[in-house]
Parts: sequence; C-alpha cells; structure tokens
Amino acid sequence: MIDNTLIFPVIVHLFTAIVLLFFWRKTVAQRIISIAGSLIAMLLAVRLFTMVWNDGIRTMQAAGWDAPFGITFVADVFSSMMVLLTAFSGVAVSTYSATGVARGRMLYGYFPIFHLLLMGLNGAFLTGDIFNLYVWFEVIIIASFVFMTLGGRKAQIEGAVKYMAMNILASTFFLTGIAILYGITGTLNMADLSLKIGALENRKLVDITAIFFIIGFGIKSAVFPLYFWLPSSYHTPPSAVAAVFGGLLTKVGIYALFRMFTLIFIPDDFLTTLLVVLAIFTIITGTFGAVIKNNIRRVFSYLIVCHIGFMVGGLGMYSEIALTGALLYLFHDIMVKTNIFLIAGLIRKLRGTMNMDKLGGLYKEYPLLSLVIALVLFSLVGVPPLSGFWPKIYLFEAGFIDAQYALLAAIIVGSFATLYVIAKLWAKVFWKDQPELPDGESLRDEFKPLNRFRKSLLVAPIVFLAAITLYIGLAAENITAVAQHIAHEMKDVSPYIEAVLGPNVSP
Amino acid sequence: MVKQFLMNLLLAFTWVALTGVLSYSNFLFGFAIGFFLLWVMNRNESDHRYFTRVPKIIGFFLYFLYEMIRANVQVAYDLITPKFFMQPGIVKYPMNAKSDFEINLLSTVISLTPGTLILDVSEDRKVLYIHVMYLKDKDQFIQQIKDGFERRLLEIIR
Amino acid sequence: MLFAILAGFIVSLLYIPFGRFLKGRLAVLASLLPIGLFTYFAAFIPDIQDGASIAFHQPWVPSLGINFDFQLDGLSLLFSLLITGIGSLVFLYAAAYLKGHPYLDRFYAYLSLFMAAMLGVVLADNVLLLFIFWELTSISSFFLIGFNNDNADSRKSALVALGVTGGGGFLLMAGLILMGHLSGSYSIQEMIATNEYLKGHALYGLILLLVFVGAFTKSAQFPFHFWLPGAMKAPTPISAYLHSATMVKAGVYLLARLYPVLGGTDYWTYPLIIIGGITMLYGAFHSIFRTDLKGILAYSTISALGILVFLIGIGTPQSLLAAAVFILVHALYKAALFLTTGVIDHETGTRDVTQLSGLRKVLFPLAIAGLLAALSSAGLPFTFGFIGKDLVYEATLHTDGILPLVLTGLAVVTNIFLLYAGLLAGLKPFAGRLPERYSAIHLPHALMWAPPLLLAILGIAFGAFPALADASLLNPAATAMINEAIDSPLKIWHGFNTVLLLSGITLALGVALYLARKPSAHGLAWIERFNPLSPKHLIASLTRAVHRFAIRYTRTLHNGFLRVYLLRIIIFAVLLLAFRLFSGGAIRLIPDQLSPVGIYEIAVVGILVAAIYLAVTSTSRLTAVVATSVIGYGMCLLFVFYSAPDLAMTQFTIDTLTVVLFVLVLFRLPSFLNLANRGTRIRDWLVASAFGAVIALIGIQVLNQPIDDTISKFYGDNAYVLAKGKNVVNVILVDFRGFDTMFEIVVLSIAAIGVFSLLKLRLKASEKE
Amino acid sequence: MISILIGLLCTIGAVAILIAAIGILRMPDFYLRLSVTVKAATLGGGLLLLSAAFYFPEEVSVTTKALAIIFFLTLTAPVAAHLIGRTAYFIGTEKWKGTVRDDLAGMYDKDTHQLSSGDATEGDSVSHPSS
Amino acid sequence: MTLSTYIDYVILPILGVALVLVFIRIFKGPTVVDRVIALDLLITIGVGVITVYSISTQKSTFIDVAMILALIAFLGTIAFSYYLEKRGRK
Amino acid sequence: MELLLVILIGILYAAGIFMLLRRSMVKLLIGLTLLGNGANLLIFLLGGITKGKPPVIDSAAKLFTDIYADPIPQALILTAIVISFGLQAFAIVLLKRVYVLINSDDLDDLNTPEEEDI
Amino acid sequence: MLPILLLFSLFILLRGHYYPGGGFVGGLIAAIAFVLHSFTNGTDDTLKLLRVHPSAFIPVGLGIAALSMFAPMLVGQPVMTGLWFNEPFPVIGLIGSALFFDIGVYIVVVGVVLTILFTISQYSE
Ligand code: NA
Ligand code: NA
Repeated sequence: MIDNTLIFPVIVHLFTAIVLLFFWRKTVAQRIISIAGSLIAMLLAVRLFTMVWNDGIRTMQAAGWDAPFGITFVADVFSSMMVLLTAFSGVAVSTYSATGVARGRMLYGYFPIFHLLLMGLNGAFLTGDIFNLYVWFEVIIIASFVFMTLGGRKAQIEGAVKYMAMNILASTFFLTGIAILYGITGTLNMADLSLKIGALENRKLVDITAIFFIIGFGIKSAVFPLYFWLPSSYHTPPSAVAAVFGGLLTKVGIYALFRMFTLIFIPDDFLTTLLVVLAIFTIITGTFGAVIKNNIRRVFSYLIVCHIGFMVGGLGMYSEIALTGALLYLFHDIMVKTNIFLIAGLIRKLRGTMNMDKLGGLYKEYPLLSLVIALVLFSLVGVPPLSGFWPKIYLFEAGFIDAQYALLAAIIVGSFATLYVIAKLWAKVFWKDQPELPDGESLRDEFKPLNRFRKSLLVAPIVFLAAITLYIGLAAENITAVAQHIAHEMKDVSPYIEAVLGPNVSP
Repeated sequence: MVKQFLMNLLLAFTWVALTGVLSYSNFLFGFAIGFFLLWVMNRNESDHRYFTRVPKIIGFFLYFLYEMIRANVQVAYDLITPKFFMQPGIVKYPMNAKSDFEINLLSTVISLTPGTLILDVSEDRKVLYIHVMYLKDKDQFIQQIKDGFERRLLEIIR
Repeated sequence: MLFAILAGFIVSLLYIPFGRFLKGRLAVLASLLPIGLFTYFAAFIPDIQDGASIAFHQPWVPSLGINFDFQLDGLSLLFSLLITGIGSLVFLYAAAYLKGHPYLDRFYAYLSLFMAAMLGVVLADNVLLLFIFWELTSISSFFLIGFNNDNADSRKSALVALGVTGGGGFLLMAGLILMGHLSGSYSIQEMIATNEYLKGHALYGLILLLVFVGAFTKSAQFPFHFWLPGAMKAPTPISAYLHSATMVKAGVYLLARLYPVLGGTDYWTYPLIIIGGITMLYGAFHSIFRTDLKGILAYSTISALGILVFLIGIGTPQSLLAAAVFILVHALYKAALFLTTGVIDHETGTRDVTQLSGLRKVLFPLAIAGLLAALSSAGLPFTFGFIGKDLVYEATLHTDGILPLVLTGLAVVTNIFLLYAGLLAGLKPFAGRLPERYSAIHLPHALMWAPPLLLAILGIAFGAFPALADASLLNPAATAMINEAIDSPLKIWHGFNTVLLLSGITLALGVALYLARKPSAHGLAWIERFNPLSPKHLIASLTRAVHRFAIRYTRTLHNGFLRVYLLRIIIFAVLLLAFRLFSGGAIRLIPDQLSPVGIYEIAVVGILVAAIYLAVTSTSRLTAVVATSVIGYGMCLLFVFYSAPDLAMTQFTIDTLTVVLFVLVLFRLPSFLNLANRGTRIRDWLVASAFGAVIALIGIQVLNQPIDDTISKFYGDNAYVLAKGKNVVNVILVDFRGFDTMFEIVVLSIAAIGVFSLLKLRLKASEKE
Repeated sequence: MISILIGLLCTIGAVAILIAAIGILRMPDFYLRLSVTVKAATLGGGLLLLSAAFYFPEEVSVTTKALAIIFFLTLTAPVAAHLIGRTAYFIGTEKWKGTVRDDLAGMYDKDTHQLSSGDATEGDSVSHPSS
Repeated sequence: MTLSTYIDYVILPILGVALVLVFIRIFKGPTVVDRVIALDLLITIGVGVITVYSISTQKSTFIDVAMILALIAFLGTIAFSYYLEKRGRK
Repeated sequence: MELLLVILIGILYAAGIFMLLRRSMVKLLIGLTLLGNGANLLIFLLGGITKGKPPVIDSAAKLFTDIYADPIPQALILTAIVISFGLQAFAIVLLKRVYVLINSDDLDDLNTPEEEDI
Repeated sequence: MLPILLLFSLFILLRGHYYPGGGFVGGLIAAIAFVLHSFTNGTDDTLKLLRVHPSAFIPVGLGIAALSMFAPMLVGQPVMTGLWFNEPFPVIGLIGSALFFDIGVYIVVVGVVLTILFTISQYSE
C-alpha cells in the first residue's frame, strides 16, 4: 500500500524550515511561520498516531523500492508516540521562543534550525533503516551544535566544544557499528537485520556489534560513563534550546537503544547485565550531581542523567513489565523535562539568574504560576498520582520479578534524590524571600515590562505541557495502554517485520 | 584573423561530419586540410598574418619542447649524480612584455622550463624576478631569455 | 464515597478562583466541608456496628489493577470520623486563629487537600491507591509545615519532614508493590486471602522491612522521629490536626490495616515491639525536658505513637483493642492540648512553660479543657485515658514468656513520663499565680476555646460512659484489624487486679514527679548535651557526609577536562570490547580468499601510515594539516584502486576543502605546545593502541563472515532497467537511498547556517537568552 | 604497435615523475625543489595522460579529458609555483649556501609586501635580506 | 607481456617509489612551504597513478577522478601560499 | 591486502583516539578526522573490496557483464564523508571562535568556573 | 578560468547518473571555481559577481531537492520515486526527478561551501 502519510511529520518541518530560510531576517514572520508549522506538525502527528493506534503498523517504502532494497519508513505505536510527544514539545517550545529567545538569535537562523532539529527527530523515530537513522542522527547533532553555539557566549562555546567532541565520537561508534553490521549481514533494513542477526551463528560478533551501538547511543543518551558532555553543556544555551535538548535529544538516544535492543539485538545475559549495571551507575551519578548543584539548570541536567538510568534499567531488565515502565517513564520524561527547562527560562526572565541562592519570593509574587510549576515539579518527582509515579510501579515490579535489587535500590535512591532536590528548589526559589543580591548585581525582571500577549506566549507553553503531564498522570490508563502495547510489540517483533518485509517472511 | 580561424574550424568540423569518423586525429587532419585550402584561397594581404602565425606557433611549441627536454635532462643528470654542480640565484629580468596577457604567458613558459622559475613580478610590471638553477652569468642568462622565449612569444602575439 | 473523598480535592481547587472571598467573616464556611463529611461518615455507624462493611468500586487504571476501590469498615470508620470530626473543629478554630491572615485561603486549600488525602488513605482498599493518598498527605503536610515560608526554620523543617516521610514513602511503595506482585493483586481484601502465602514467602522479611520503614517514618518512630518536633513550626491548628491526631497515625493505621495480611509472626512482632518500645520510652523521656509547650506535646505524641506501634506489635486481641482505644483517646486529648496551647501562644506570645502560670484566671474555659485533657492523658479513673492505659497494661501483661515483665515495666515508665508531660502541658500554664503581664488577656472568640473544650469533654465522656464508643466504633475497629470478633466490652472498672495496681503506681509516681520537678532551661540544656548522639544529628551528619562524598564524586568524575572524559569513554569501550572479544572462543585469522598486494598499494599504505605518524607527532599545526590531507589523498588512491571512483572524487574534493578551511583558521595560531608529560603520553598511547588493536581484531573477525550480496545484486540488476542510471552509486544516492542524500544536504545546510551565525552573530548585552 | 607507443610514453612519464620525486627529495633548498618539481611532474603527468588518450581511442571524452587535464596542468602549475615561491621568500625560507645571487633582496616593502622593480633606487644588491 | 602487466609491474611501482620519495620530503619538511609543494607534487603523481591505473584496468571511468584531482589540486597550494603570506604580513 | 587494510584501519583508529586525548583543539579535530577516515575505510573493507571493477554499467550495456564492486558501501561512505565535512567545517569554525575567545586552543582553558553561571 | 570550471561542474552534474560525478561533486567544483576567483580577485569581488549572498542558494537548492523528492506524492507514488520523461534528451540522457534532485544538491553544495568559506575569510580579514 502506498502510504505517504507517515512521512508528513518530517516534511512539514522541512518545508517550514525552507520557508523560514526565505524569511531570513523577518523575525515577526518567522515567529508566525514557526508556530504555524509546529501546530500543523502536531495535527499531523495526532492523525498519524490515531491511524497507527487504530489500524496497526504503517510503512512507506521510499522511492517505491520494496524493503530491504530501499529505505523503509515505519510508524508503529512506539515511533508515532515519539513523534506525537515531539510535536507537543515542538509547539510549546516554538511558542515559548517567540518571546523567550533574543531577537539576535532569530536573525541568525534560530527558527529554521529548530524545525530542522524537529525534522531530524521525527525522521529518526520513523525510519526503519539503520544507516538512514545515522543520517537523522547527524541532522540532529549538527542542528544541536548550531543551536548550542548560537549567540556565541563563552560558556556556550565551552559547552559546545565538549558536546561536539563527544557526540562526534558517538557518531563514529555508531558508524563503526553500521560497518560491522553491514559486513556480517549485507543489509541495512532494520527488519531485515532483525531476521539476519537472529539467524547468525556467531553470537560473539553480534555482542560486539551491540557494544558499539550501546556506546554510540549511550553517549547520546548520557549513560554512565559516557554522559560527561551533558552536564558540561546543558546549562549554557538559551532555555528554549535547553528545553528541546533536555526533553528530546537524550531521549532520541534512548529511543534508538530501545529500537536496536528490542528489534535487532535481543539482549542476552551479557547485555542485560551490562545495561543494568550502567543504569545503576547512571542513576547514582545523576543523583550525586543533582544534590550538590546550585544552578537550576545544572540541577536539571544531572536529573536528566539520573532519570536516563531509570529507562536504561528498564530496558536492561527486558521483561514486558520493565519495558512498559521504561516507556512510560520515557513519555512522561519528554513532557516534563521539556517543561522544566522552559520553567528555568521563565525564572531567568523573572529574575535574571538561575542561581538558587540569588533567587526567591516567586511564590509570593506569582502564586498561581508557582502552583502550575509546582505541579510540573511534583510530576517530575513522581508524586502520585502525577505522571512520574506510574512508571515506577512497573519498574519496581519488574525489579522484583527479575530480582534486580541493586537496580531497585538505585531507582529508589534516585527518586528520593529527585524529591529532595525539587523540594529544596521549591523552598529556595519559591518560598524563600528574594534575598539581597551582592554588590553590583541587581534584579532584572524582564517579564513585568512585557505586554499581556507576550507574557502569555511565555506562560501558555508551560501550562500546555503541564496540562499534558497532568493528563498523563490522571488518565494513566490511556498512556499505560499505549506503553503496554508497545512493550508487547517489542517482545514480539513479528508484526513489525511482516509490516516491513511482507507477510511471507518467517522469522 | 579570428574570421579565418573560425572558418578553419568550420572546415574541420565539416570534414569530420563528411567522413563520419569522430576522432581527434580525424579532426586534426580536417583542420590541416582546411588550413591548406584557406591558405591557397587567400588573396587578401591584411589577413595574411594568420598564415604566418600558425607555423610560428608550431615553431614556438617545438622550441619550447626542445628547451624543456634539454633542461630536464640536465637537471635529471645533476640529480642522479651524487655531486651538485648547480649555481642557483635570483635574477632581476627587465621585460619587454607589457600587457598582462604577455606577462602571464611569458612567465608560464619560463616557469615551465626546468631550471628557471618566476618568483614574482614587480608592482610596476616592469621586472620579473627569476630563480635560476644554473646561473653562470647574469647578463648572458638575460640575453638568452630575451632572444629565446620572449622574442618568439612576442612575435606570435603582436 | 468517591465524591466524599474527592470533595476535599475539588474544594481545594475551588479555593484558587474563589479563595479570596473566604478570607473575612465567611472563613467559618470552610468548615462546612469537614462537618458535612463527618455527618456523612457518622451515618454509617449503625451499619458498621452491625458488622457490615461498605465497598465502593470505580475503575481508574485497570491495567495496573489500580482502581478507586474503597472499603469502609470499623477501622476506616474510626479514622474517618477522627479525621472529619477533629477536622471540623480545627477548621472552625483556624477561622478565628488565623483571622485576617493574608493567605487564609491557601491554608484552607491545603487543609482540605490534606483531609481528602487522609480520608483516601484510610478508606482505600487498594494498597497502591492507599499509597497515592499517603504521598499526598506528605505533600500537603510539606506545604502546611512550610506555611510560613518566609521563615528559614519553617522551610527547613518542611524539607526534613518531606525528606523523611518521602524517603520512607518510596520504600513503602516498593514494599506494597512487592506484596501486590506476590499476592497477585493490590486489593487488601485479596491480600488477606493470600496472607499465608505471603508470610511463607522468602521475601516476606523484605516486605516487612519496606513496609515498616514506610510506617515508621510516617508515624515518627525512632530513629525517624526527629522530623515531628520540627514540624511544630507549622501553625498550631495544623500541629493539632496533622501532627498529633491524624497524619502521624497513618503509619499506625497502615500497620493496623496490614495486620491481617502480614501480622502475627515473630518477624512482625519483635521489630514492632522493639521499635515501638524504644520510641515510646524515648519520646516520653524527652518530653519531660522540654520547656516549649509544643515541644512537650510533640515528644509525648512520639511516645504515644510508639505505644500504638508497640500494641500492634504485640498483636493480641487485647492489644489491638487497646490500640483502637488509645488512638481515640490520644487524638482527643492531644488535639485538645494543642488547641489550648495555640490559644496560649496566640494570647501570651510565648509557649515557654516556665513563663506560664495562672492563666485560668483569664482563660477559664481553656483551663477546663486543659485540665480535662491532662487528666485524660494522665489516665485518672473515669477518664477515657484511664481505660486506654488499663488496656495497655492488660495487653502487656498477657504476652508470653518473660516479656510481660519487661514490657509492662516499659509501659509503666513511659506512662509516668507521659503523665508528667500531660500535666505540664494541660495544668501547669493554668495553675498557680497569674503574672502581671498576662492580666490584661481577654478570652478569645468562642471558636478558639470551644473546640478544645469539646474535645476534652468528649475524652471524659467516653471515659465515664465507655459504651458510647465501644460497640459502635472501637470494637469494630479492632475487629477489622484482627479479622475476628472480639468479645470483651470496655469497662470502667475491672476490679482490683494487677492492672489497677500498675495504674495506681503510675499515677502516684507521675504526680510525684510533677510536683517534684519544675521544668527549666537547665534541664533542656542538659538533655541537649546528648544531641550529638541523637538520630537527628547522626542522620544529619550522615547526610553531610553523603553530600561531601557527592561533591567529591562529581568533581572527580566531571572535572572539566574533555580529554579525561574521552579517555574514560575509550577505556570503557576497550574493556567491554576486549572482554567480549576474548571471552569464549579463540580469534580466527583471515580465510584464504585475500586479494593480492601490489607494490604501489604497499607504497600508498606505507605513506598513509607515515602520514598518520606525522600528523600525530608534528609540532606545527600546518604540518599536521598537511599530513592529514596526505591521509585523505592516500585514502582517495585506495578508493581508486578498489573500484570507487565516486568516492575518490568526493574524498579528494572534500579533503582539499577541509585543508583550505583549516588553513583559513589556523594560519594565525602559534605552533603546538607540548602540554602532556611523558607518562600521560605513554598512557594515552597504550589506550589508543589497545583500541586500534581491538578494532583491527574485530575487523578480521568480520572478514571471516561471508557477505550476503542480495541487495547489491538487486541494485546492479535494476539500476539501469528500473532506475535508468548506469552509475550505480549515483543511482543509490539519488534513488534507492535518496533519502540519505536529501538529509545529508540538510546537514550541510545547517552547518553553513551555523558557521554563518557563529561568526556573525554578536548578541547585545541586553539579550540574555 | 600502439601499445608499444603507450608503454614508451608511460615509461618516459613515469621516469620524469621519478626524477621530480628524486629532485624534491635531494635538492638542497626550497627554491631548487620547487624549480625541479613543477616541470618534471607536469611533463610526466602530461605524458601519462597522453598515453591514456591513446589507449582509449574510441572514447572521445577520455581524450578530451586527458587533453583538458594536460592543458590545465600546464596552466596552473607555474601559477601555483609562482605563488608559493613568492610566499616562501616572504616568510624567509632559507636559500642554499651555494646560491650565487639574490636580486630580490630588499625589494619588498615589509608592511605591504609590494615589490618594487628597483628602477628608482637601482637596488642591484647582492646582500641577503635582513629578515 | 601485455600493457596491463607492464603497467602493474613496472610503471605503477615506479610511481609508487616516487610517491614514497615525495612523501619523505613531506615528512622531513623542514618548512611548511616544502611540505606544501611536496603535497602538490604528490597529487600530481596521484593523477599519474590514477591515469595508468585506468589503463591497466581498462576502466576509463578513473580518468574522471584524475581530472578532478588535477582541477582542484592547486587550490590547496594557493590557499597555503595565500595565507602563509598573509601571516607573514601580519 | 585485506590484512594490510585492517592494520591501517587499526592505526587510523588508534591515532585518532590518541589525538582526541590531547589538550589542543586542533589535534582534537584532526583526531576526529582520522577516526572518520578509519570508520569509512572500515565500511569499505567490511563491505568487501574488489579491485578495478567500479559499479558503473558499460555505456553499451544495460546490465553488468562482469563482477563489480559492491556499490552500497560506497554510497554509504559518500554520505558519511559529506556529513562529516559538514561537521568538520562547523567544528573548525568553532575552533576559530575558541581561539578568538581564549587566545589559545588549549582545551583545558575552557573551564569557566561554575560560580560564573547565570 | 571561472567559466571553464563552472562549465565543467555542470558537465559533472549532468552526467552523474551515468558516470562518476553528480550533484555533489559538481557543486563542489563550482564552489571551488568561485573560491579560486575569490583568491585572485578578493572575496568582495566574487560576492559582487554572485549578486546574491551564497547563503541564499541554500533554501533554493533545498527547495528544489525537496520538491523533486516529494513531487511523486502528488501523483500517488511513494516519496522519492523516480519520475521520468519517456524520451531521452541529447547529452544528458533521460531526464527525471532524479536530475532535479541532483540539481538541488548541486545548488545547496555551492551555497554551503561558499557561505562557509566566505564567512570565514571575511571574518579573518
Ligand atoms: Na649531480
Ligand atoms: Na554522485
């Protein structure tokens, strides 16, 4: 069946970016086009998701070449869900950016890069070809390099150098993995790879190949001991950018890990142990980092690391329950992490700093807004019944089933640390009165002078994402059903393979 | 003069079309025939230069080839024998060539000949600075270039 | 029933838009909610008394087995009535207490939220649902303790409370999930059905550990008790409500609720007896040294909670009945004392018990309330406290072995201290001479003295006429715990027996102590000398140590040096790869079908290797660039030799462009400095060589693997026939795999935009983000 | 027959290139190396290309390309040599001790790198540049 | 002996040796300009190698590669001289 | 030849890694280039190498009449080369900015203390 | 020099489907032609010659490539499917969407390379 629908989320962003490039120096037009493009992308993503949810996996054989000869695009529930969440984040960030990002940045390609980045993410989620995935990853990383350096402040450049070096190294690992994969199977189509790798006698080579992907994607998703770039860089770019990074970039690494390690490399004992151990250290490392930092975004950066461990741990346990938990966490995390960086940006707008010691009095001044933020923060912590709570049920249960007590303990420690850190943040930033600033520093409230419309452009995205988070939490049955469905598909990949290669292929 | 050249080309292409053999040798052959025909048919004094210049170009080319091989052999001999007997130096060479085209062509030719290399042209475009490998005598070298490349070149161009 | 529980949430949300209307006189209206709920639950008393239990079911997250499953039985009802009843009084009291407070609406919102959460805890039949509400009580408590959020102490106390209860919460969650996993359901009713399996399971101990820690943190058991005195930073009505009467009893409730599931084994009994025992003694002992009224009450609350845990630990029918009674007794008198204290604080501005006396002359109704509550807490005959204490002794005496002696002794000592504390809090401020400075005090609004008085009177009433609460409430509550009927009605008078003797001793010694010992700052100072040994300080210093370690860990790992990060990544990769490469099976060397080698190929490879060496070792940047481009050109030749003209072209052009770029950027940079010492270089060489060797070995392994050429055959066969091109590589690039190319040029475009912006964009100082 | 011609052309070309290679390796200073390599390599490369032109007689495009490359090489090689030679002189690349003459010395303006013809000052100096 | 073997066993080795010799100059330097001209020569030899290789394999396709090399090779040299001179000028 | 190439690839990777571990950003970039070359060559080698048979159909034919080199690795490498050029170009410019900012390319100087966060 | 190289680059572009070459290499050669021009005449001159800033080529090229990629969608074919004119054209051979795609690539590459190089060279001047 010819079905171009599933590539629409990619096309929309591509054309939005091209149109934006034609309006290179017209910032008003750029804002309008960007928000419009994001909204259209969201509608298309919703449509794609409902189609896939109702009718099953959809594929598109690019250029009309049947798999495995051409590049196949596949929308299963997992990828269309990721596209959907990306679209939500996209709408929020693009709206936020309209006021939240300096005009100078808009004049130098902020919005086109933003849409190309989103395009890259959607492409990565939808592709069914391993080398094409590499291309998407490169789109994502070059866009993120540009995003990270846009503006060229010293801190940004410093962060960017480290970010760049480690991400290019990750790409090299990825590429090396592809080289070996092609060398042992002669194919690049992921469904085909699933069959061929499954049939391969030489498990040692399979494991070795898998290691390259673990390291490549592990760097991208900031897994211990490969995470160093993240705390080095995420506190430097504008918050809108950090929101995309925090919400989506590490997650695309997680997505790829999940895809690779459920479809192509079925984890054996070696890989499971490896993933679980990495997860434990990741959580602990993130925990330690988060509790000692004083800058909001640095805290959030380490929390990202910490929570990545939850998801990797879920993958490592590799039971349907564990995968469900990890996926639930992933969905929740995308929404919340995007939002908390937007919130950090808003705080910065309100006070001119993100140093918790220099902040205070927000609850007194903006009680309602503070409550919305509190909702998001407590979702992050996983206060029941908010969104972060549900995945833990699955993860805990999976941990007991697998007797992964160390991982369980780590998750508990990580959750506890998140709670502690967020409560501390709340107390310092919202409860505490605004402290006296040291000499020479003054409060800069860039929010107050804005008119109502521009204020709402900053606040609406936060409320929007908070509403989604709230929905995820309160209507947990829906999202749970999605996660369970995906987890089931991960354990039984034959529908995926049949959708791609046709019904006559027997695994 | 351009007219004759174009005419000659046209004749060469016609020849190729007629014979139906699309190859360089055939084209060159056609060009030669065309040249001959045009030369025979030429009755106009002012266009006469075309027919003297073509042989001169060929002559210059042969001279250049000879110089190149001679110098190459000289350098090669020096290289493969253990001891160097060269005497390098940088010589200031006052040109007769004036236009950019002339200067470029001259310096290309000089540079392409082994043993000599243009290092720079002075800002007022009067002087070439030439690096020479076998510099026995400055004036003799200058004279050699003047009588050799530069004269022949200018004859063709002017 | 769902609505009854959700009402609190809904109301608290309504405070956001409508709260400001409630700040003035209308504040009293806030108490309509708890009063209404109290009435609602009170209506169930007859049914429950008849042994019925009311269930409610509403699907929520069926795939997780988490639904709105509620069950109203004796235990739930007892707690529900406590929550709504004392809630009603506290709501009313607060209307006067916090009159004119700018954030009164917030206060009621939090309080309603809390009340709803607490009702959820006690009514839930599903452990995860219970846990959800449990955590909500922690959160609302966090907001309530930190209600005076401009005060640093308040914030700190709120953080500590949340830290302890939240941390315990996560463990509890693990325990509950483990229980649910083992019994196959999260429903408590169904768990009771499988309780034998649970108790016999290897993980039973772990379940108990996790559940106990959860309950202990919430109910302030030693050594997690220290957050509770800190929580007294909250406004007094909150202390009365959350931190004495209701929330802190959630842990006790949980233990009581799970008794039929997990209780009755040695693993259950001994830890609870030991921890409960320590807590009750520790709390009671500490309470007598406090001079702050709220401090006294806080420690005596800890002690009371200890007693409850202790009783549930003993787990005999008597002890459970005793627990049910004591829950009610304690709630009544402790709330009364707190509310009294609140008025004293409100009117005199101090809670220092050494400063207070004679207030009966100005606050007479409160003096009555205080006196009655103190009497009840002292367990004088004809008070409800008397019945409670009797039952405790009864329970301790009826245990097995040598325990009765020890336990009873423990209980007696505890009760002596508690009696002293009760008198100190309820009697001392009102007794004696009224100091001059307090003579101008007027009796506050009735809303502030009526509630404590009512509570205190109830305490006496239930004591004088135990039947009032027995069959209707307490017996069903105990029945629910023990899962069988208890046939021993509460009596005022058991005759002359050991219990009465013990009561007498307790009373005599307690009163003697009260008369002999005056509270003083000196005593407080003495007990505070032991602070460094207290759990609070031990845990605080543990926290500091962890914090220090976290700093060191993070600084060491994330030290700012890119090369160190990269080194670690590579070492990690090498170790993993080498481990898998060398484990299991030897490495085979290349098969027979190798292609021959020409001299020129060797020359090219040799040059490549030498160029790599040059690039690595050169001290001039430009030389390094030259060497790098030689590598590129060498690759280009290799591509030519091995049939890849397109690649060769591209490699060459790209390489040349890269050189140009490098030269453009580098020409002003000075030459390299040798920044690494010999050791570092050797180490790096070792790591790098190991990595290279591993890659090469893997390459050899892969070469052994036969290549499947189906796809490349397909391309070769169809490139011209179907895709109309003869250069198959190009056909792949623009057709078969055109998507790659499309987005590869997107990569280039982004890079160009990036370069442009990076070099041109200079933000103004005002453009922060 | 034609293959013998091709073989011959190839051989001469290869030898010319070899000589250039020996030259660049053996010559004692930069200018001499430059001088040697440009020509020999151009000659060698040209001859090799010519032999390819002969080898694929039926493919006109190959001949065209071969000739185009030869043309291009002859055109660009001297220019490149001129540029790099001049640059080398600027940055003070040392000359061989056997160098007998340097008319360029002192002719460059140090700041603008403008080269005078020396006619005004008649700078026929033999001295080495001060840099 | 066919032309192909002659090229494989005589011409290409000669060119290979030439490549090595030139590379030694790149290696030795001593100055950047030495390396640059050696690089230039290296590419010219590369053009030769590719040309004879295309004769040897009878694939005229490779001539295209040689052409690209010849066309672009001097860009690097020019860039070097342009900027080295600029650096000298400060 | 495969063995020779495998060794070369190993050396490329090793050298690339060694250069990544230096303090100079220029060396870092060269290291990334070397790694990229190594990876490309690895794809090339592992895809199977064939001498002198480019995957171009003869002008007279419609199909291959002879064996030919696998075109897929070539297409992949081509894409990879182009992409890494994009990254490389950006990285080089980043190097320029670094140099302008800190007047050296010493990566150890890229550590603004945390106290200067905004 | 510039026109020769440009012509050559177009040649490489158009024949890419049959022989080595194509939009990518062609674009690089064209870009290099302009770079050489800028070396001899200065960047400003070259920019004048181009009339628009090279960065403007990027969206144009991307647009062409993207349109030729997505055009098949309009006729109900999968994205990227080759659409072809039936009759071959002289020199170029068959013309199809692949060629337009390659032209897009060519333009993008020219734009990208020139943007990068000119931005840097102007920056350092
Ligand atoms: Na000699
Ligand atoms: Na191509």
